This record gives sequence, C-alpha cells and structure tokens, in this order.
Amino acid sequence: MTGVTLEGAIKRYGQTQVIHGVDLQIEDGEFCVFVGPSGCGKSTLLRMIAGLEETSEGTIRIGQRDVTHLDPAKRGVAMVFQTYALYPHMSVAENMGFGLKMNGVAKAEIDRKVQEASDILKLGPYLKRKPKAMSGGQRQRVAIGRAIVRGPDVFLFDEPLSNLDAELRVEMRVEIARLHKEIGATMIYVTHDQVEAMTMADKIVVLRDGRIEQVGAPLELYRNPDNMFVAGFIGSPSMNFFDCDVVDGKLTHPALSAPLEPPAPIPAGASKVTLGLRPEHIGLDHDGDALSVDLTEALGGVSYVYLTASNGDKLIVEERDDERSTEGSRVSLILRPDRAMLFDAESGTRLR
Amino acid sequence: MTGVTLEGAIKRYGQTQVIHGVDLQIEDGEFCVFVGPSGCGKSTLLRMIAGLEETSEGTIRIGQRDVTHLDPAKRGVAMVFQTYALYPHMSVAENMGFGLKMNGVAKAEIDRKVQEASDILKLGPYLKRKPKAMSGGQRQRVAIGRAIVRGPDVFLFDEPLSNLDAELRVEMRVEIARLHKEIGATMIYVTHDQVEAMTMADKIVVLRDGRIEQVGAPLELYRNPDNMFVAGFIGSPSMNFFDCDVVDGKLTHPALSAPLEPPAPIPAGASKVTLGLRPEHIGLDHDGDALSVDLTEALGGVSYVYLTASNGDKLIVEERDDERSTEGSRVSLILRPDRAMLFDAESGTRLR
Amino acid sequence: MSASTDIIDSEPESWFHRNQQAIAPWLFLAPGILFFVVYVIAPVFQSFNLSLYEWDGLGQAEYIGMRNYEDLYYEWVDRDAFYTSLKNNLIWLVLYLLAIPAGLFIALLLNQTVFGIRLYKSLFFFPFVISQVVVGLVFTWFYDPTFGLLNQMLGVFGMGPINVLGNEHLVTYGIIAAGLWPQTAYCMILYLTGLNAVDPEQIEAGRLDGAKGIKMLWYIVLPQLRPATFIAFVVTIIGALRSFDLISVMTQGGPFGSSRVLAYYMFEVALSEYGFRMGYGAAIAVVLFMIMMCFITYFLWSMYREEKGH
Amino acid sequence: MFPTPIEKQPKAAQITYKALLPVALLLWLGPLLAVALFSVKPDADFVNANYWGMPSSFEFFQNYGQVFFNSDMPRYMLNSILITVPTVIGAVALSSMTGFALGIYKFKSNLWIFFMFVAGNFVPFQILMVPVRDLTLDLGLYNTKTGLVLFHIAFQTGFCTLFMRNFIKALPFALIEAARVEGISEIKIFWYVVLPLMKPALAALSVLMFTFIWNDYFWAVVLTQGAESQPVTAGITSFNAQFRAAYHLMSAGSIVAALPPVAMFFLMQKHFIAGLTLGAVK
Amino acid sequence: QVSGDLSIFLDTSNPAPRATMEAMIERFGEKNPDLNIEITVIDREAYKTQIRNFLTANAPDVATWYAANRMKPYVDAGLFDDVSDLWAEPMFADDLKSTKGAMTIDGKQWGVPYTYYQWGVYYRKDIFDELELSAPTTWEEEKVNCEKIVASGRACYTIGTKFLWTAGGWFDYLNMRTNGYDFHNQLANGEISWEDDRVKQTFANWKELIDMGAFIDNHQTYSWQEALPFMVNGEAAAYLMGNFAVAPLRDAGLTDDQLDFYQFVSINPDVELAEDAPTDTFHIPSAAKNKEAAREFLRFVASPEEQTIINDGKNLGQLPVNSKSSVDDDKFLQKGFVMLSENSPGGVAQFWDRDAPAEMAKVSMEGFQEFMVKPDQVDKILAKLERARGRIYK
Ligand SMILES: Nc1ncnc2c1ncn2[C@@H]1O[C@H](COP(=O)(O)OP(=O)(O)OP(=O)(O)O)[C@@H](O)[C@H]1O
Ligand SMILES: Nc1ncnc2c1ncn2[C@@H]1O[C@H](COP(=O)(O)OP(=O)(O)OP(=O)(O)O)[C@@H](O)[C@H]1O
Ligand SMILES: [Mg+2]
Ligand SMILES: [Mg+2]
Repeated sequence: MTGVTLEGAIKRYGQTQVIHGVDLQIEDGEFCVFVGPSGCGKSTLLRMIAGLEETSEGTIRIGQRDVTHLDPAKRGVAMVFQTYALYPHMSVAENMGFGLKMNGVAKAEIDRKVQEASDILKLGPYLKRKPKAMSGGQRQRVAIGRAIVRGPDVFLFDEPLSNLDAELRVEMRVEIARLHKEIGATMIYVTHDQVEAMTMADKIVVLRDGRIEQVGAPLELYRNPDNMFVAGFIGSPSMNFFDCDVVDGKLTHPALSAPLEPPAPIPAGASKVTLGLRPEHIGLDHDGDALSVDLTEALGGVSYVYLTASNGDKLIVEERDDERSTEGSRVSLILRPDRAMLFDAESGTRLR
Repeated sequence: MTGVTLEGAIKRYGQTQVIHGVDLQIEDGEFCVFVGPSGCGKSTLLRMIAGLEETSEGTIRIGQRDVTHLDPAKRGVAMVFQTYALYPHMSVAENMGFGLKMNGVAKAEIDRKVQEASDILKLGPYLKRKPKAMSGGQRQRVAIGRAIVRGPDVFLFDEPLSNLDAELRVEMRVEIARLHKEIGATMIYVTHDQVEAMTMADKIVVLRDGRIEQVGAPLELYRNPDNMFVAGFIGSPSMNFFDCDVVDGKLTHPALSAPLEPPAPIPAGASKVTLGLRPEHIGLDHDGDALSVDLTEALGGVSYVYLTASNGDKLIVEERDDERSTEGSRVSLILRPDRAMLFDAESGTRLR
Repeated sequence: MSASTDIIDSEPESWFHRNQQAIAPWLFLAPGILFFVVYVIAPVFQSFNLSLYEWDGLGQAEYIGMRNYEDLYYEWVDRDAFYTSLKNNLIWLVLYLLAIPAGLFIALLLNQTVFGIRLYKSLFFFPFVISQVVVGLVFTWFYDPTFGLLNQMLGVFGMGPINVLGNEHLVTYGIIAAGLWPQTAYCMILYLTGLNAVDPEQIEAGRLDGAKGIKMLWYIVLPQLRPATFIAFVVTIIGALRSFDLISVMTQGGPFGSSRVLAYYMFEVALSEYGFRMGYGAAIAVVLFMIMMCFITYFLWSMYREEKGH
Repeated sequence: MFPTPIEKQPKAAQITYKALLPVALLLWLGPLLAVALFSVKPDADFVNANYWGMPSSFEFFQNYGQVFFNSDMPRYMLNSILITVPTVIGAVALSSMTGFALGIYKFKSNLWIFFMFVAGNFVPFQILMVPVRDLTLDLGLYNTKTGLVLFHIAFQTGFCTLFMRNFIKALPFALIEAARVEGISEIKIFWYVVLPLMKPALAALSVLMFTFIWNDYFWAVVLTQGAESQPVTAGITSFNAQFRAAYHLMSAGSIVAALPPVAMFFLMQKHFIAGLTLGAVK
Repeated sequence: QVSGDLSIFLDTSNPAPRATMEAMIERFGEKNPDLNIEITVIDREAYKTQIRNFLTANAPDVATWYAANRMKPYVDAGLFDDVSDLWAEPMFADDLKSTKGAMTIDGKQWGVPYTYYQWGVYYRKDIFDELELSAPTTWEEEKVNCEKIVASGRACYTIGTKFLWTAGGWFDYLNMRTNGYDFHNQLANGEISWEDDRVKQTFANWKELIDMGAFIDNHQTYSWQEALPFMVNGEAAAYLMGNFAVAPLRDAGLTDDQLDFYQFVSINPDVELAEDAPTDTFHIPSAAKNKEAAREFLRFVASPEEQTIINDGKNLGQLPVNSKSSVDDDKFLQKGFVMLSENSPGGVAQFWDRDAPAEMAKVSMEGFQEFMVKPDQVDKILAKLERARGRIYK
C-alpha cells in the first residue's frame, strides 16, 4: 500500500498559517489533482508531501510509513517541477541517472534503468543531448523520465505543463495520462488548468485559502458541487449565478422571463438564494425580450453569447452549430431546470 | 481611403528569404488578423508595414501613399507591442503624450488628446501612475492609448494579449473589439490564439512559411477552407483527416464502416484523396466496431473521445452533454456528409 | 477620431534625417573612440615600436632592432631579473587563482539569512574597496619581522620570527597573500550574486535525488556558478598580471629584486630612479602584453560565441 | 538556496554559526583593525613596544589633527576629489554614448568596435605607460590633474562601454522601436528614453568608477608629482616619508586615505555590488 | 634685487631640512620683496624619478640635485643650464674651489652646491664604554670590537638596505679601504672586472663582518630611518651613515654623551684613506623662465652667511661648501670637517650610486644587498654583476 495520507497537516511561515489542517486520503495508484486559485496552497501542500517544506503540525504518511520528518530523498517520492529543473550541465542520460548515482547504484544498473525509462518516454535518440538543445515538451519528458528512473512510490507534479504552449500541452497531457496507466503509481498533480484537472484526475481536490473545499471525481464536482466556489471554479466558461429573490416560494430575477420553480427546497425564511446555471445548459429564445446581446464570439463549432440583464447582471450562454445571435438583438432564456443548482446566498453552500 | 495594400512584398535577411511576395489588400476600417504557425512571418510582415523592417522588394501602400521606404514615424501607423513597451520612467499620461511632445505639439493639445484617449480606455484614474504600478491588462490599455493619441490611420498589434493570463485575455479581447467599433480605424492584428482570431477578425490572413495560404472572414475559413493547412489550422481540436482510397468512385477507409459517397467530385484518375471532418461533426455509434476508444476527456459540458482506427490512424470526436464513451470500448462513426470536406491527397488543396 | 494629424506630412526630408539610423551610431561613438584610440590603442602600437629603440627619455631615440629582446633573452638565460620577473608572474598567476575557491568558500559561509548578514557580507567585502596602497602598507606592518602581528602570532605558537618580505623565497608569496585578501573579497561577492541566481528548484531536485553537502556543491551548484567562476577567473588573471601597486609599496621589488614581476620590472627599468631605458621597458611591456593577449583572446572568443549564440 | 539555510539545521549548528561569524570577521579584518588601533595610539606606545596592547592613551584627535593640519594630506585629498569626480562624469558620459551606439544599432563593425573596447580594457596598462607619459608631456599636461583625468577617462571608457553596452542591450528593444514609430529622433531617444532607464546602471557605474579611480596608484605615479596634483594614494607614500616610522600617524593617514571609497561603499552598497555584478568584469 | 616669479623644487622632504630650506628661501624673499617665490617639496625618493619629467615638462627655475655622475644625463641632454658665468665670479672662484670639480663636466659648471656631509661610523659611546671598547682605527681592532659587541647580545651595526644605497655605503668604504680611491673610480667607470681578485678581496673583508653577525637581522626590510631605532634602543652599537643621521638620532633621545663618531677604519695600509662626502646641489633647468632670479638665488645660497646658517647644527647639521663660512661647533660637524680636510688624503668620492652609472648602480647595489643576506653566494653575485657590466658599458 503506497497511498498518501495527510492528517491535520498544517503549515506556517513564521506567523502566517497557509495550510489549515488538511486531512486527505489518496489511494494507492490514484491520480489526484490539486486545483484552486493562485496562492491557495497547492504547491505548498505538494512540497510538504515531498519533504521540501517542513510540516509544522500533523502527520504525513506514505503507505504505512510516517514520513513527516523524513529527508526528501528517503520518502520514495519523485517530483516534476514546472520549470523542469533539469541540470543544465548534464546530458539527458546523466540527468535521469543522477539520483541513482548519488545513491551509489552501480553504473550498469543505472544504464539499464535509464534505458527503460527512455523507452517508455521515447527519449532514446536524445540521451546524449543537453537539455538546452531540446524543446520544452522534450525537456518535460526528461524531467518525468528522471522521476521514473528512481522508481518512486509517489509521483508529484507541480504544474508541469504550464510552461508549454497550447498544442504541446495537449500532447503531454495525454502522455502523462498514458504513463499513469502504464506504471500505475500514485500521482499527485498540481494545476490551475481546468482541462488538465478534468481530463486527468481520478480525484480532484479543490483548495481555497489553505483549506479543502471539496474532494471528488471530476464529473462529480462538475455535476454536483458542494458550494458556489467549487461550482464557479469548475467548468469553463464559468457557471452563471443569478441572485434571485424568493417570492411565494418561487425564484424571480430580471433575467428570467417568469418566476422559476426552485430546483431544490428553499430553507424556511430565506428571502434570497443564488441560482446557478452553466452556459451550456441555457438556450436562447430569440423572440424574447429579457436580455440584450452584447457580443457573440463565434469559435467555429460553438459560439458564446454575452448577455446583459436589465439590472446589469452579465451572463454567458453557449450556442452550438449554426445558430448565431446577432449583437444588439434582444432575447430571453430557455432554462433546463434539471441542471439548475441552488446555493445559499450568504454562505454559498449548495442547497439540495 | 486608408486601407493597406501590399504588392509583391518580399523580405530577406541576408540570404534567407522569409516573406515570399505577399499581395494583400486590407480595407479601410477593417480588422485584419494574421495567424499562422510560429516563425511563419507574421511579425515580420507587420513590422514591414510599420517600417521597422525594411522591405526588400515590392511596395506597401497606406491609403494612396507609397510608404515602402518611408520612416516609421511618417507612415501614420501606431504599433502596440506584445511587451507593451511602455516607458517605465514616465507616468501613464506622459507615456501617451510622449510622441506628441517630442514632435513639438503644444502642451494643451497633448493634454486634450491624452484626455480623449484615456476616456475611451477608462484610464482616467491612472493617468498619474507609473506603468510599474499597474496590472498587465491596464498596461496594455495604456499601450493602446498611446497608439490612439497619435491618431494613426492604421493600428498594428503584435500579439498584444499573449502576456496576459487567460481571464484578462478574454477581457481585453472584448475591449479591443469594442475599441475597433468605436474609432473605426484600420487594424492589423497578429496572434497565434485561435479564439482571438476567430472572434475579433473581419478578415483572417493565414500565413505559412512567408506565404499567404488563405484570406477570408473567420467563419468562412472555418467552414470553407481552401486547403488542408487552413482546415487543420483553424478550429480546435483540429479537423480529423482520413487518407481514403477511391474505390468505384467511393471513399474507403478502415475507420469508415461503409464506403462513403464523396462530398465533392473526385478528379479523374485520383486513387487517393483526403477526407476532412471536424470533431464536432462526427457522432459515435456505440454498437459499431470500426474503432477503439483510447481515452475520453470529459471537460464537463463536452468531452473529447480519442479513437484509433484499425490501421493506426488517430482521430478525435466531440461528445456533448451526458453521453460518454468508455475507454476500451469499440465504436463506429456517424458522419455528417454535408460537413465533410475533400482534399487532394498530394497537394492538400480542397476539392469542391 | 480624426485620421490624419500633423505627424504625417510629407515635406522632403533632410539628408541627415533620412540617414539618421546609419549616422547616429557613429556620432555617438566618435568621442569615445577618439579618446580610446588616442590613449589606449595607439600607445599599444607605439610601445611595440618603441621596443625597437634605445631611448633614455631625454635625448634622441636610437634604433637598435631586436636588441632589447635579445637582452631580455640573455637575462632569461642568465636567470636574471627578467627571468625572476617572469617566474614570479607565473607564480602570481597560479596562486592568485586561489582567490576563487577562497571566495567561493566565504560566499558559501555567508549565503544565509540570519540577522545582520547583510552587514557581514559588506564587511567581508570591505578589503576590496580599499586602495592597494593601503593594503600594501597594512600587510607590510603585518609582516614586520619585529613587531608584526604575524610574528606575534607565530610567537604564541613558539615559532621563530620569520621575515617574510626580507626572504627572497617567501617574499612573493607574502605579497600574493596580501593581494589575495582583496581579490578573495571580490570573488566572494561575485559568487554571492551567483548563488543568488542558482535555480532553487534545481537544488530541490537535487535534494530529492539525494545529493547533499559536498556532492550537491560539486554536481549541482558549481556547474550553475560557471558564469561567476568565469568572471572571477578573468578578473583574477588580469589582477595577477597587472600586479604593481602592492610590490611597489611593500618591497620595491626587493630583496635584491626577488619579488619583481614583469609589470613592476618594466616600471623600474623605464621610470624609476636608476632606470630610464624606455625601449627596454617597452620590450618588457610587449612580453607582458603577449601573455595577457592569450587571456584576452580567450575572453573575447567566449564572448563572441555568446553573442552569436543569441 | 545553497547551502541549506542555517535555520533548518540543528540548534547546535545555528549557535556555532552565529558565534563563529564575528570571529571569522575579526580575523578577516584583523590587519585593518590593527591599523585602526595604531591610528589612535600615542607615539610613546611604539617606543615602548606596546604595539598590540591597548593604547596607553587615546590620541584620536591628536593623531588625526596632525594628519589634517600638519601635513599635505588635505591637499592630496582635494586633488583626489578633483581627479576622481571629473573622471567619473567624463567616463560615464562617454560610455553611455558608446554603449548606446553599440547596444542599439546594428551595423557591420559593431561587434568589432565593441571588442576593441573590451580588449583595450584588459590590456596590461603598463604597456601604455611610456607612450601615454610622452603624450601627456607633449600636451603640456604632465603633472596636471587634467592630464590624469583625460587618461583615466579614456582608459576607463573601455570598461564602462562594456558595462553600458551590456546593460542597454538588455533593455527591451521594443521601447526603442515604439519611440521610432512615434517619430522620435535618435538623439531624443537616447536622451529621453534610454538615459532615464539607465539610471541604475549610471549609479552603479559611477560608484564603481569612483573607487577605481580613487584607488589608482600607478598612473598617479607616472603622470603626476608633488602635492600640487598628486592624488592621495600617491600622496600617502610621501606622507609616510614625511612621518617615517611614525606608525600612529602613518596609520591615521592610511585610514584617512581609505575613508572616501569606504564611505562610498557603505552609502551606495546596493549600487556598488550591482555594478560589480552587472559589469561583471573589472 | 630681482623680481617676477621664482619656482623652486626641493627634495628635502624630511621635516628638519625642509624647515631649514623654507626658512632660507624666506630670507631670500625678504631681500627680494618683488619676487614671488613658489616652493614645491617632493619626497626625496620620488624626486629621483620625477626630476626627468619636470625638467622636460614644467621646469622650475631652481631644482635640487646631486653632483658628479648623477647630474651627467641631464647635462648631456641639455636640461641643465650652464652656470660657468657664476663660477667665474670671485666668490665662487675663490671660496667654493673645493667643490668645483664635482660640479664640472666638459670643463663647464652646471650647478652650485649648497651642502655636503661626511660619512662615517656613528656609534653608541655609552655602549662602547660599558664594554670597555674604544673607537677602532684598524681593521683588526674593528673586528675585535665587533666580536665583543656581538658577544654582548648586540649587533655591531644597524643598517636598513630596503632602498639599497646604504649597502652601497658599506661597499664604498670597504672597497676604498681595500683598493683605494682610484680603484673606486675605475670600478664605477666599468674599467675593472667585478670578478677581479681585488673586488673579491673587498667582499671577503665584508664577509668577515657578516659572518660574525655584525649586522642586524632583516635589514633588507628596513629603510635607513627604520633602522635607527635599533641603535637608539641599544640593540646595535653603530651605524655607518651620513651626517644627516645625527638629527634623528638626537631627536630620538640620544645625547651627545651617548653618541659619537669615528672615521671608518683603515684596512689595507697601502692605500690612502678616502671618504664619501656627497654634495647636494642646486641647478637651473635650461627651461627655467626666470634665470636671472635663479642665479641671484644661487649666489644667495652659496654666500658665506647663508652657508653658515643652513649648515649649522640647528638646521641641516652638515658642512658648508663656502670656505668663508664657519662650521658649526657641533662636535660631529667639527670632526667631519677635520676628517675631510685633514685626514682624507686619498680623495673624496661622491657616493657609489652617484659615481656609477644608474643602471650599474642599481644592479650592483642589489648585489650588495643580496650579498649581505647570502654572503656565500658571492661568486654567483659577482658573476652576475660582471655580466651586467658587459651589458651596460657598451
Ligand atoms: N516562503 C514563504 N513565506 C511566506 N509565505 C509563503 C511562502 N511560500 C508561500 N507562501 C504563501 O503561502 C501561500 C500558498 O502558496 P503556494 O505557492 O502554495 O500557492 P499555490 O496554490 O501553489 O499558488 P500558484 O497557483 O500561484 O502556484 C501563498 O499565500 C503564499 O503567499
Ligand atoms: N533578424 C533576423 N534575421 C534572420 N532571420 C530572421 C530575423 N528575424 C526573423 N527571422 C526569421 O524570419 C522568420 C519569420 O519570423 P517572425 O518573427 O516574423 O515569425 P512569427 O510568425 O512572428 O513567429 P512567432 O509566432 O513565433 O512570433 C522566422 O523563420 C525567423 O527565423
Ligand atoms: Mg504553485
Ligand atoms: Mg512574432
């Protein structure tokens, strides 16, 4: 068993606490993705697991071993950095074999393992090159190779693809997913890219200000977020939120042509709730008059319509295929109530 | 008339020719976007128009004037750089007014123009600030303001948004589109971002290796590309291409369950053609058996299915809403023949 | 928005205006080049020329061909002053390089963030700021055979007084030690900034790979400090070849000329009390120049590669 | 960060480190502290062989007063200032221009001219000695501060050009292009766009130059003589001749001579170090 | 009375002589109120290199220098003004006759002396008394004395050879006592091989002293002033030096009871005693602007009154060059005066580095210094000097 367990993990820098008691269980062989806004503590948490940051309180276990105060090299983890962190003065092969060399592994054994890893990553032809002479994607692959060679129980990735351009990112994303399937090790992956998180993760951990907001499978978070934060964070373009008044148990909002039956029971006495609807779950009635079309952005297959309600609220609706709203025209919404979500107006927690 | 005309424009660096005789007509008030792979000569072409690079051969006209050998300052163009290129030691107002000041325009006149521009860009509150104290988006707005102040006939933008993060990019994109509508000047815009090109352009110029591949309105390029390069370049994920054999006037390919009626006449004697189909124009038949599902990437609203045909060809199909193929299962394709395109297998030109 | 403004007028441009970009650099360069050519480049060639003459700086110069060089050659063969100077120059070159590891050591010692470290860093750097003349004086007293701090300290360990500057075997090393003091400080600062620029992620990668202490230094940090090392190397070599002030202040080349280096010897021959053999001095300078030229060429070559690399 | 931050090490190591630092510093600066000590001792201490003990009386004012009011020291200091300041201004001005020309414009001989400056900067300056001395004599500038200043400006232009050019080269070129598109003449680009951006480099280089020139000894000896125009580095030797074997006064004199660059260093520390590392090479 | 500007360069940078010269110039100024005099004092060692520069570049009207060979390069280069006209005046012709030779090159005179001084052995009389020694007159006595001094834990002689010429003094005396005054001149003129047996004999004599530990240790690191404390502190008993050493020794606290003087002992009875008595001089550079005032100044300096004042014990403490002036009754000056005028039959030399050409002086004095540190290397050193001789006197 080489899952990773965090129990009440806390990190303080001097006086300021940046991780507030995180409890998390990552199963053996799982691909776990940390997401969250910038500065929420994703990297810090990852680095605590790696041992690069000390854990102020709580315990970290890898498999059965308590590694909280262990040396990074002893934890059986390997890390892939955003900037690759390849040693620029070593060739690809040396980069990959360096960790083993430091641990006194025999030359032949190192060569064998490097060969193995470079086969997996198709790096064979580049083994003699210096990182400088390689493209970003190749470098990242070397960095991954370096991690593989050490045969760690847990792979840690800190935004490994964010320095690559869009195309390469797609390619490498697929590559990492394939790798995970192939070697089956536990992987923890930090990203701020929606698509990466959604497509790669077995489990997504949404962090905010050093606390876990929700943990779950990607589509679960998408379909069934626990609160407004997660609902707004997952999905692109973001979910549209309407601050509705509750009138006679129904929801009213200037953008809605008619009062809406709430998709979930409204707590007694609440006079305001927030209604959430994703752009792809709203249709447009071109004969309506509730909102005006600011702008349409046609991307080919889809287009996004930017709308403004009479009270100034903005929202975005997705149109598909060949329907295109013209800018300046007036429309109203066609909702799919089964996909609408209700949130407490104050705390933002989901109402179900 | 202040359109821009290029006639046989050629650029050489020493021996190497990087722009190979470009002919292009950009109308007055048009928003023209240059796209193309990295290194194709987008920036070079733009800088030739600006006068920052000398034109080796051919003529460049702005309005009626031949500006081929004119000083940049005399061409009536203004340029917005990717890195903003704001003078860090000057306040926003000074940045915007600097060009006028150096050219001896009276103080009052400068102030008026700066005021005007800052009103357009809502920079009023920041006029006294130094660029350092502003966000990327604000800086880019100042850079645009600086261009506006000079009242040029033509605005040139070289990837102005690529240093901004995703959110800001969307915001500024909308802003520039609005600006174009407001002042109506001719604008030439270089980008490598699909979405920017598709959403902003009146006219897209697709470049490749210093040559124009196709010029047209965004949706025209999307729907009616002239060749495989443009078809593949415009649209994301890319169009799927099938190298089909022509058998009895029909198209066969391992990915196709049955021979396909060609969507366009096949030239006499051609035994191979390439069929192009966008991911969003293919459906999946889960009872089929022609291809296997490698991977599904669920992004929430849509998901992409990665398929492999029996001959190893890869393709991507878009699925919407709640349909999800499971990895490893076998499927076959449901095509929309009206959306299929046919290309010459060798030259890549569209067959219609 | 009006489309045309006063900027766009097509009045005929002046010749200067049209060719501005071609002329401007030369205008900017002119004063600098003028000064530099008159005071640096031309004198180098004049020295080459002068080295073929015999001239006491007062009367008429007499052309003597390669005689000065022949004399140098004989001085070399006879193990005379020229030989000593050249030999000492080599010793300087080699030993002066110790400033590099020493500077690295101190930089590593000081690359911390404890309270007051900034002050420590600047105090350690201090010797570099002081004039070599003062450094020379300070070390002369330090070495003084009777009351010098060195001998006082040796006395504590029961070792006899040694007269560093009076011993022809020790004197060069003694002066070099004095020179190493500011030079080490210089290298230290270069390394401190170099260490600042070391990619922390690589250090972390190294930690994950199990590299520690010396291994980390050798395999990961030092290779990244290459630019700092290169610069330290260049300035140290130059410093070693130019060494003049210290020798002049501390020993005047003595005792019996055993601490001379080329730079000092040429000064002595050309401009000191018993000197004024200008041509001979120029010949020595030419030899020194040739040695330096190896390093200059190396430096320019690596610079050239870098420029072309971009 | 390498080495591992001391805070992350055991308490014992931390304490040792913090205790050792001042000791190391004392050793490192030992010779200087000795001179400082000498400079406040009375003459009698040297006669009585009390070299290293506490001063028997504290003669700060006595000794330094002697230096300031009873020797040529103030004159030498003034000379140093009159030599150093114009040199710094001149060299920095010239090299801003050359640096601008070499950093901004692309023309064929660019790199070669640049290399000329760099190579000249590394030339063993002894080779210039005889011709420069003759040149200065011919110009009638021998034994004048002007002669020294002119030479220093010329010689330092090599280093300063290297420094400035590299700095300017690192400026975003788009700034220049933006200005050109706006129709700003090259001179004005230099003056209004580039020069303000070079402020940090100008400051760093000025500070660096100040110490280089102030500490120059060789050229002071070659091109000047006597209290009339010699700077303090050369002056200190004749000062020492005047007070031969009067260690307390020699020490005080040395300290006075070293003071301005040291003060400069402490006041402008940031710029100074930036200068060393930016320009990289002396 | 003269007027205009008069610029004077002095190398008398030590405090006492400096004050003397400044006072003298002030007196000259009082006599010539219309004259605007500017004095530049340059460090004595630095002066030696700088004289070339200022003679060609910005010449003063009057400059100090040294007599004999030392002024020859400047005379040859035409940098000094011919002042034979002054020497034709009665005062010079008659009263300064004794130094005329030292000022003459090519039959013309090129400057005017203002002082000269004897060399000899200054010793600590109190130490000699304590050890019951008396001033020696012969080489044997000298060595016996020295042995006793060394046995008492002292060095016989202090010396600081950092600037080399002090060793030149020792060589001069040993050589002139061993081989005579003419030999000295021939050697200085490059007419005799350094590997000549007579030269070797000089060194052999020297070595005797060195081997018995007569000289202080580490002399190569000291200047002559830095060597004074050894004598003051009683660590050394004597100093072979010029008379200018008396002033600092007195300043350091030695009384006339403690300090005494004797003439360097005779070594080879076959040669006549000869002395070193370097003459310091004033010259008018050819490029001087106010030669009239300069000549007036030289007349003033050479006048018996001024000679008396500036050379007296309170001032330079040296010997006047004008025979009409009176020698101070300072005991050292008196002894020196007597020695030079009555007991120097062999002749009076200027000094090794003034009589030999500069290059040879430099190389040889370096050799002397090396010899004093490593007396066993004598053959190697002499061979080196011989090679240098071959090169220098072409
Ligand atoms: N060395 C440090 N000292 C003090 N605070 C720190 C330190 N390192 C990080 N922090 C703080 O800890 C918080 C979490 O930082 P962290 O780098 O983990 O965020 P992140 O989620 O990785 O952000 P990003 O997406 O920008 O990489 C931030 O508020 C940051 O300011
Ligand atoms: N100064 C130059 N000398 C030689 N070749 C150059 C120079 N500048 C650009 N090129 C070449 O010209 C071609 C076009 O470059 P350009 O910068 O216009 O491409 P681009 O389309 O803007 O690319 P990107 O999207 O990466 O900005 C490239 O192949 C480049 O290598
Ligand atoms: Mg992070
Ligand atoms: Mg570009």
